[in-house]
Amino acid sequence: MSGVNVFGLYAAAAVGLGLYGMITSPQPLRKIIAFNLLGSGVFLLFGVVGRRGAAAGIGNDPVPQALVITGVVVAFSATALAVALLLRLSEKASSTTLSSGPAGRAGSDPPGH
Amino acid sequence: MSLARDMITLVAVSAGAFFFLAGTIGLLRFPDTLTRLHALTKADNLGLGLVVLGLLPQAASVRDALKLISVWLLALLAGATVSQLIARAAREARTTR
Amino acid sequence: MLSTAATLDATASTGGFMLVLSVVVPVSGVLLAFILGDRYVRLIACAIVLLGLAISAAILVALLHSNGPIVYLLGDWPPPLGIALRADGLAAVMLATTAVVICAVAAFAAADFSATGTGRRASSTFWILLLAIWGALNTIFLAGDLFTLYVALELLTFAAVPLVSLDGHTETLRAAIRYLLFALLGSVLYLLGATLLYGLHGTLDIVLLSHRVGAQPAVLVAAALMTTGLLAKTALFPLHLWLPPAHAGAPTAASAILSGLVVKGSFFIIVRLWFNVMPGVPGFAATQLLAGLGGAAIVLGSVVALRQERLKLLIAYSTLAQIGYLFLMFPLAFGPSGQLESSGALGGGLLQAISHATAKAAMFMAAGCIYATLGQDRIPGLRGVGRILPIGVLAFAFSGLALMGLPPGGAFLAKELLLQAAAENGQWWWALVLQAGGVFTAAYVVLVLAHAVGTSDGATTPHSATSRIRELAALALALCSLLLGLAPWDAFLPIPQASAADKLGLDAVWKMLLLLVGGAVVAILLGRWDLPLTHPWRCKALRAVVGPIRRAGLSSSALLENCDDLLREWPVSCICLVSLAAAFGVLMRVAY
Amino acid sequence: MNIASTFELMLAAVVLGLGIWTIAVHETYSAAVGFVAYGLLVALIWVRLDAVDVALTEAAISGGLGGVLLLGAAARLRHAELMVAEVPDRLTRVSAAVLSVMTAAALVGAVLWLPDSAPTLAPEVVANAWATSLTNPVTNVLMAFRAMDTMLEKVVLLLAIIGVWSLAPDTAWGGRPGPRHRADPNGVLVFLARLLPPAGIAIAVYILWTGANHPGGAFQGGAILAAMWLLAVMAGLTDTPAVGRRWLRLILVAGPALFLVVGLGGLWFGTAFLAYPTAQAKPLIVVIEVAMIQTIAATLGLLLTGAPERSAKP
Repeated sequence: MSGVNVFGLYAAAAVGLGLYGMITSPQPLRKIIAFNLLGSGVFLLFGVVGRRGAAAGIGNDPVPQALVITGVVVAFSATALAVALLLRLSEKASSTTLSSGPAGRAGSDPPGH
Repeated sequence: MSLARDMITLVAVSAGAFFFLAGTIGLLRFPDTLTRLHALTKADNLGLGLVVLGLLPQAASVRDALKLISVWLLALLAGATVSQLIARAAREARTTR
Repeated sequence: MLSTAATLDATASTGGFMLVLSVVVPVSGVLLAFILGDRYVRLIACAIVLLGLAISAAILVALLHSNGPIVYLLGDWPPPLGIALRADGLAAVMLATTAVVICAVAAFAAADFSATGTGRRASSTFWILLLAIWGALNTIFLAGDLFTLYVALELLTFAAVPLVSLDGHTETLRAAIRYLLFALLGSVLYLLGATLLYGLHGTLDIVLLSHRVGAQPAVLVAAALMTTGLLAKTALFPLHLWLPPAHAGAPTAASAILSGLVVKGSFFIIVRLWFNVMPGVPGFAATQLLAGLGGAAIVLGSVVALRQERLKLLIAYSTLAQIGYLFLMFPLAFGPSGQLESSGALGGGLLQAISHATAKAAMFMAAGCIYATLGQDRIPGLRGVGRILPIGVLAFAFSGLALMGLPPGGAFLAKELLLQAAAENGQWWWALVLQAGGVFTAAYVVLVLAHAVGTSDGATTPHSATSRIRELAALALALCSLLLGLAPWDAFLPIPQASAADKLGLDAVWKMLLLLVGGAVVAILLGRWDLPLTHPWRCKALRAVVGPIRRAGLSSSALLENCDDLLREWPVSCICLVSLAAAFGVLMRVAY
Repeated sequence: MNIASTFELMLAAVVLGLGIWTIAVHETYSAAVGFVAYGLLVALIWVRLDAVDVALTEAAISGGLGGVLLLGAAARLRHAELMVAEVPDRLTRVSAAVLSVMTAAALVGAVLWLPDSAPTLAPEVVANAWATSLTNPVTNVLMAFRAMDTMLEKVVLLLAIIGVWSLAPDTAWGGRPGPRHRADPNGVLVFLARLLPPAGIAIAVYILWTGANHPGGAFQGGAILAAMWLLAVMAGLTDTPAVGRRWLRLILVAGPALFLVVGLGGLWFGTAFLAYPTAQAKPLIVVIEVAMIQTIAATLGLLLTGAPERSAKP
């Protein structure tokens, strides 16, 4: 099962890569892309786990497969929501930076109601 | 019979792979958008066509063969459209500059 | 394997269909409200709220009459192939609390979010998301499968994030993105852990896992990842970068839900993980780390709360501190051996969560009334609001007292239980933290109340009138929190019988007074705003003594505030997240 | 080392390289392009893992629609993103790198420590397939054994739509999302948008239908339908619908609603919530999937077009 382990190693690497991207990317959109990379790593790990559980004439345990399909759709929805928020922010503000500097301390905006 | 089929597959798929390789090198090495596009479409159309052609003798049923051919046709259609759109965008970018 | 699950879960499903309904009813409310459109949204939401309240009550009653948890097998498929819903005492009381808080918030918001004019967008969205949050929380409390919990967590996040940015200001949009991204990071780590558990044991069912899990290295990695991911969603210090702006920036009714209920969702999964899925696996050192973070959260959250200029931010930081309080139960429940020793501490911790859910929602609603009346919520500008908004300020006072642990409140009983557990298994240091937490809470409550009831220099004019229903909703919820200690908890939580009643008395009043005085002293020393009480102090000698101490206190609290600013930077927070995961992994490994 | 494992090694190496490039490349737009290619190659890994259902989903949703979403956002944010100049300092980057490597190493360790006799539910899935008389095990898990997850995930999709719509300006609430696209009516894009959708719809229906017994299903088919619709919108052949429309909202909830109704039917008439009577299991699942493919297509398409921007009234 060497091939499976190759992909298992890659999945772990993708998780590390995605984490690094999420921590260090300055642009929010890059963080979203890194999140997707991270997610693909986690899903692949699940796939490797399922591949190890191949049995009964099925090459990959169907339960992890189903869970990954659900997970992919959830991750896509998350991406769409994050992108929509980001686009809206870029319409309202000149910069899409996520940090609020010491002057504009978070929440100094008047709240609703 | 089986040997002849395998030979056809071997030759056609290798030729297809060669076109892909050439197309990729072209994509990386050519200087501007239009020439790169030229390289890319070769890989897409000819390369994929040859690969499909090579795989046809291996298809288990007529249905599988039809699926393979439709994959090629769809890729052809999409490739042609997209490359024209890219070419047009490139031309507009050049004229406005 | 199937047979063990079947025997476990065959233990009666009478009334199990109610578990299904408690998830399905809010979800169908979401669908119905979405189809019928803006005009009917509020109507549907109110009908669903009443129905859901009835279902939660029915589950409580059904649990009283059943021996053991109520179990329902979805699609009649037993785990590990299928998914089970299970309601034990913890789940049932959380369901009931959620129903009560949602009910109060709905009453509060009914005046706020009406379906007229340009507010149609905010109104429709709010009501649909309120129902969605409810459905997600009920699923979290009932689901017996780690992946279903993941989907429910995402449901919760997806419902909570748009609530934060409902008013569409730049800062709240920014807060919403930070919240979403950080929460996603947390849930990915959780899923990663779940993946490893499936790879080890071939199931994600909580009960089945609890029979199979041992201290294998992969389990420890999974536990560390899942715990950290959930902590990010719960916003335990130092992973709180998203909480203050998100909770302070949302509309009031949404803040009440976010602060009172939403953070409890991921907290509840941590409890499930540590107490049900892998009891005893994390070990002593890890519980100490968890509670240590809680203690740090109490100090940092409270001190920074005392420095806030705006009331809503003060309450948001108070939530940060109170979340820390919730995690003190872990070492007390597990004890030095790392095994479950004091179930009273578990009961106390859950009770603390319930008490905070009600009190904090009430506090945000009271603050919302004050904001609506004054048109602003700067703390120095609160003077005289007690005159024009007596009920609102009273609601604030009650909820503050409930948070501090005034008998017979839920927080009071919880604190007693935790102190008892600390005494029993000899962890006196957590008793100190518990007491300090009470004093800190008293400090910021006193700070706000002193300003609110203080006389103003000029006549305070109301900016606009707030509706009486809103004040009453806040007051009712605050009272509810204050009376929680009288409820018959022993039927649902592992709490010794009648421990509340015998602790009422002169002794309790004395403790409370001590707490208030201590709070006032802390507020004077660390608060950024002078208490109005200090004005009559013309005594120079006293000033000469207090002055330097206060300056020292202020500079140290400013230091903590800077520290908080640094921790809320995105890269720093993320690095904290990953380091915490590593620390948990190492500590859990050390235990074996 | 045989050819297959050499291929897998190369595939993993290429994907890793692409991943690193996507994270490290300077321009955000390039990163988005990199991610599209990455998604497609990851789908190949899924094929190698013998999970063709997931491969289809990954290619259609992650690589395809997700890529379009990110590319569109990158194009629109080109200027805003450039202004962000808060590159983290060296210390942050180094510690982030160290921690990420540690996490990856811990995961590698955990994967290597997994027991040799891997636990699996595959035999149980196969043994219980009689209940639905479908032979695609993944569809069985999604639609029968873990139907609750699938139903909740439909609600997640709906909430994402509500969340995206809630970002509309108050004046555009209930209006049409995205700009009105116009393209040269004799141009090649319009030509493609007229030619491709019939074929796309046929393929989507085929994938849905074959999903009962072979890889495929509502997700994959729905993603293709969504792509066809987006193509027509981009070519200006059709406009995005006003989001306040009743029919649109009906389509958007059809999947979860029908799921709930069938589930409650099981609770009322049958043995349990979401339990299908054995004789009608297949037709019921097919009906739910037909409703779901429409819901998924509409949801995915509208998630890509974003928040309403134009008032419904002209």
